[in-house]
Amino acid sequence: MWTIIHKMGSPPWFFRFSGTLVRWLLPITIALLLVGAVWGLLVAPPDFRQGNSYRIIYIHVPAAVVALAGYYVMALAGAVSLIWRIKMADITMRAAAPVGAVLTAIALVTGAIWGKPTWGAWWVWDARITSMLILFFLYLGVVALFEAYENKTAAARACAVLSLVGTVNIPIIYKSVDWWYSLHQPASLKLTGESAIDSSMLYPLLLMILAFYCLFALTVLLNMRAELVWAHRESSWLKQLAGGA
Amino acid sequence: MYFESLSAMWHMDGHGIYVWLAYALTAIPLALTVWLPIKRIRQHWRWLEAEQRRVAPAASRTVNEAGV
Amino acid sequence: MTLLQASQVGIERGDRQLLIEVSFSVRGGEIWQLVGANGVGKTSLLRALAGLARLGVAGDIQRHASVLYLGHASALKLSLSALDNLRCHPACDVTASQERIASALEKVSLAGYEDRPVGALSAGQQRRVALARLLLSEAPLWLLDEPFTALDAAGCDWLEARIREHVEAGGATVFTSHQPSRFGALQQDLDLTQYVA
Amino acid sequence: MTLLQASQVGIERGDRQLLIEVSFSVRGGEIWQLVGANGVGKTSLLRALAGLARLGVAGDIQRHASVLYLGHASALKLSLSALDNLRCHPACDVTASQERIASALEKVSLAGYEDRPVGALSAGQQRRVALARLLLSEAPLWLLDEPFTALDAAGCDWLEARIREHVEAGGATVFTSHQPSRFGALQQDLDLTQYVA
Amino acid sequence: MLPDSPLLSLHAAFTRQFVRHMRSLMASPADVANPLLFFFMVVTLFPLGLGPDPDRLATIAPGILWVVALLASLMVSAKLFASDFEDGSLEQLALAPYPLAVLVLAEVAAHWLTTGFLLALVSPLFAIMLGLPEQGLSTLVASLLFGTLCLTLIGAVGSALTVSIRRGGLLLSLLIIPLNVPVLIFGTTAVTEAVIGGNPESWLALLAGLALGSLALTPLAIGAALRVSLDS
Amino acid sequence: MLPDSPLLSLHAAFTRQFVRHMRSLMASPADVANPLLFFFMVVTLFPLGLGPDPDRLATIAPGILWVVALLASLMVSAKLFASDFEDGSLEQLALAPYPLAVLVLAEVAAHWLTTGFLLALVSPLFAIMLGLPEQGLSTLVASLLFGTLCLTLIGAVGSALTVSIRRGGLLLSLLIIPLNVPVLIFGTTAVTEAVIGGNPESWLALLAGLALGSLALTPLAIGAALRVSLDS
Ligand code: HEM
Ligand SMILES: Nc1ncnc2c1ncn2[C@@H]1O[C@H](COP(=O)(O)OP(=O)(O)OP(=O)(O)O)[C@@H](O)[C@H]1O
Ligand SMILES: Nc1ncnc2c1ncn2[C@@H]1O[C@H](COP(=O)(O)OP(=O)(O)OP(=O)(O)O)[C@@H](O)[C@H]1O
Ligand SMILES: [Mg+2]
Ligand SMILES: [Mg+2]
Repeated sequence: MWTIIHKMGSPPWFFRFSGTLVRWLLPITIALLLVGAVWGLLVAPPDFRQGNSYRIIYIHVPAAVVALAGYYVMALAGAVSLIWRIKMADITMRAAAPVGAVLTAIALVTGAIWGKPTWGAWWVWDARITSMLILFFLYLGVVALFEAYENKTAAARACAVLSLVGTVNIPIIYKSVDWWYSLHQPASLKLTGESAIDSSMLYPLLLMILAFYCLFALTVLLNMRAELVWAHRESSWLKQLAGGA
Repeated sequence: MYFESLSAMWHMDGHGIYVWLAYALTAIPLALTVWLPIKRIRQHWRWLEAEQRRVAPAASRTVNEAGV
Repeated sequence: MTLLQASQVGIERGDRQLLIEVSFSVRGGEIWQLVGANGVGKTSLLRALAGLARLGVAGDIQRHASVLYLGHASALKLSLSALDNLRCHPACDVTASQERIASALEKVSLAGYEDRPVGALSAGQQRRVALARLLLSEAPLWLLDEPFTALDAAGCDWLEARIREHVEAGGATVFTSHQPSRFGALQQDLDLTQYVA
Repeated sequence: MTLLQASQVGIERGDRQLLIEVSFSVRGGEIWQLVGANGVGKTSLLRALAGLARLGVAGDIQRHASVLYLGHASALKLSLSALDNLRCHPACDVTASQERIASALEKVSLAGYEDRPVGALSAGQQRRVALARLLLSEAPLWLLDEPFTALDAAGCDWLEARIREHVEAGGATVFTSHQPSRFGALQQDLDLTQYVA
Repeated sequence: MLPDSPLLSLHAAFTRQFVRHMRSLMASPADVANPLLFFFMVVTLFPLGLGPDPDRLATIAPGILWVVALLASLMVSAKLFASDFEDGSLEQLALAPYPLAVLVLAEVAAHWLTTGFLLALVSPLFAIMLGLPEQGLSTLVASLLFGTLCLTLIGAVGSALTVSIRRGGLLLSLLIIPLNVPVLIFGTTAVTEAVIGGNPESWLALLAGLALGSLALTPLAIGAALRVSLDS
Repeated sequence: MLPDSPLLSLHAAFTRQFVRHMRSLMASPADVANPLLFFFMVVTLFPLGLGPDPDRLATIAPGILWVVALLASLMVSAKLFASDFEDGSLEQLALAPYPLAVLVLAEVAAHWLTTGFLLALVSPLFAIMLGLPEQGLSTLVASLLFGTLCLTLIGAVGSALTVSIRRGGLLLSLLIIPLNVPVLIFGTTAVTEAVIGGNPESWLALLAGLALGSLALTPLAIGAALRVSLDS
């Protein structure tokens, strides 16, 4: 166990390993996304209540689910980097933030687009939607803080502190938004609840969720590799790789 | 295939505009999040190779180890 | 007695390696002047010695005594008077009575300016307020970044005398300055040019 | 040709009269150094000469030429590069091409630092960026407040040479400094101690 | 030595100053995005504070959007001349051989373009989130365009007056909030009229008039105030 | 030479730091009054923006008061460590032979006393202006007391993270507004419950818990963030 963690902490090893991983992940992700999208868009039957607009679910839900998971990945990496000072951890954190922000934005935008035909409004202040919006701000905060620092080592430290503070807060934020929503008890709206979803619609959804997880892993790895190449441009192992020794 | 024709697929009983818009607004940023780091890696890699060529002009080119 | 020990210190700023393998040790009674052209890394090294900079600092720095650091910024609140500024210094190393502070201010020729907001003093006078701390702190190791800046001739002489006094009492001083050596045989120069990466 | 004429100038700051009846005139080809202890009023007088301070300034100050003023603060935007800082200087007196600015920066030994944010330069390097303006401006009358501060020996020499060149071309310089006179017979000292109120 | 005269035309000096400021603003795109984000986030605070009921939110939306725009403009104008004052740029501006009012107008223009103007352009997004009826959107944009121009100019006067005062930020709010009240009233009334199908044009015209008036008068006031600040 | 050990107890160091900060805040009483005035003026903007209908104002009063309190705290925390950073005090703090977290807590405490605490005390005045029913007043004060403490501590984390960044003011809002959401929700809910005769105590207890939690955890984060800022 420890040896694996130590290996992961070693840039040369990670660089090689992630190179292999990326070469496999890239085609797999693209294939999964294409199959899932075609299945969801063209093959699956329409929902009996919402008609065809429900097809947005195949991007909306995966984006939302992965965005949520992404914050925990980021915060965990931040904690590891702060406590154990493992450099790879803060590179992970930094690589995850923009991807998470994009996925959150996608969940928000597709949700808004879905809302128009379904509720007749682009936006409502539902508990889950509001939490998602706040998550978006949290992601943006990490990205913006990182960009604002000129010294990137310091930037990584600062982001680690921020994402940790954010993580401690996330359960509180979620709970409070839930209470807020249930207290005000809006009469008019209701998200499609736990309606039993037909398996003909479920399989493409599960496929897309898997595809988005792969996509998340892929983009995080790519961002990390970009970061590594630049950070270690002076070190011999990378020069050797580049020089073709 | 659920739809009978291309235009039915495009129209989706009036919801087409929403569905296609949503997919487009997803596809573009996702493509960018994959493409931008790849571009950056390639740039950095080219810089590194140039640097190596300056240091050791004799070294021959090899496979693209950038991984993408 | 060794007050400060730097071994193989390397300094990196903004992705550029400035200095490598700086090693020296400062003992009680010594005066060290960091010399080198603009931008060589004097301030960066001094901050590393004080423990303010850690990112980008390689090697090992050991401090065996408490430190009085005086940087470019003087840590003065411009809206407070000189008295108040010294009484509640943020480093908490000034623990003197009102009278002792007033007499320190007198020694730096600021008698009569004790109660004015520091913001209404001239550049040199503000510097003098900051330097009054040298009379009030107990720290044995002084790290001073361009302490002679903005002082007139009398001020420079006073500062020189104060540093001599301090090292005679067993303290040590590391300072930067672009002016020629003031302490003659008493001082040692650390020319950073030779450590440039 | 008289570039600046001060007659019976009195300076008051914060309800206290600092200087009275300062009279002198600066002509093309002259170098004036304002001398005096810390707090005597050098900066205040220089700002009055530049026209920046008016309240509390008595007497008559006439400027017959455009002025280049360089104060303690260097008017640099720390987030901009040296090039950008000089290209769009707020005083609008720098009207040079990219190449001329780059070559001016080279002359102040900042080649290679043109495109870095000025905030990531050392104290002396920032000062040099500000001083590069002396190579780009056309103003005949230079008013410089402690221009030698933070510069290393080479920088001071460069500045000295630049001022000599300027006055040889018919310009004039009034500056303050606590360092001993650098220009020998070429310079005139205005000792403010004799005008203290 | 070259002839001792201003080397640039007034117009060129204005442009130069404008470019300088734009460049320094653009040096970090985050700075441009920040006021928009601030607007966005503060708008989201209101549903959290007031409850999610869409009908109630829709009725108060014009007021909330306008108050938040005013606050956003307040927060950014607090900084308008602060860095120029601290780093000595203001001294240099005052010594330049051009009217201070013109140079300052260039800075304010650059500032408005990157804050108020952008804010007006993206405001429909936030309006939709608060459920503002769609017929109010175009009026909202127009009113914010004129309105933020007034707010920025008035904010600049306040900033110029308080720039030499340490911790002047909040004092500034006190000085300029009362001056901004007419802008706020005209702006919200215009939007409300548009929503209920009334006549927003006359209110928009009033706002445009205010903007023109400020454009003509405030630069002089700003210049004078800056000179006072430098001299203290 | 005297013995080389901290000469003050931790407690004395805390007190000294607290006094220093209080003194510098008190050096201009206007600075203390400013956040209150800001609160006052922004609260008056709402009737102007939303129309003067008293019933409507009363129902939204808790939300508005709380949102404005949050904004006021945001504006003041932006400055919390700014001047300490610029004038070098922060370097000296970091070199002091005491835990940075303790010294920083002293500053934050002084800061809160002169802003949040005072604001909570005078808030009934503004509440009455907005027509908040009287049974809500005591809960408002209590909720603001706990709430502003949280807001100040969270604001201090944000301020510490952004202090070395030029023009960090608005970035700060981005960082801390999301973290402040629970405080806002608990606060407004407590006041609303009190007004409708419900059960505000549990919400107040939640707020108090948040305040205690922040008091225990944020000083460490602030200290760590300040060291990063100094080191950048
Ligand atoms: C801007 C608007 C919206 C946002 C931010 C949003 C956000 C989310 C989030 C965060 C999830 C994941 C929940 C989880 O994994 O626990 C989710 C799931 C879901 N959303 Fe949305 N949503 C929005 C609009 C909509 C609309 C308009 C609909 C359909 C009418 C919708 C239908 C669903 C469904 C069916 C799920 C998955 C099933 C479930 O977990 O309940 N959403 N949404
Ligand atoms: N803002 C101010 N308000 C009131 N008095 C001031 C202010 N600034 C400076 N003074 C006072 O005016 C006097 C002259 O200040 P000035 O800055 O001109 O001195 P100086 O000769 O330049 O000194 P130095 O050599 O220290 O730079 C000082 O005694 C100072 O206390
Ligand atoms: N914040 C920063 N970020 C990146 N690089 C910096 C930063 N500050 C300084 N540098 C660079 O580090 C080098 C050393 O700076 P430092 O301030 O230590 O020099 P110095 O020897 O004190 O010079 P001076 O005599 O001008 O004060 C300079 O070349 C400078 O460009
Ligand atoms: Mg230095
Ligand atoms: Mg002076």
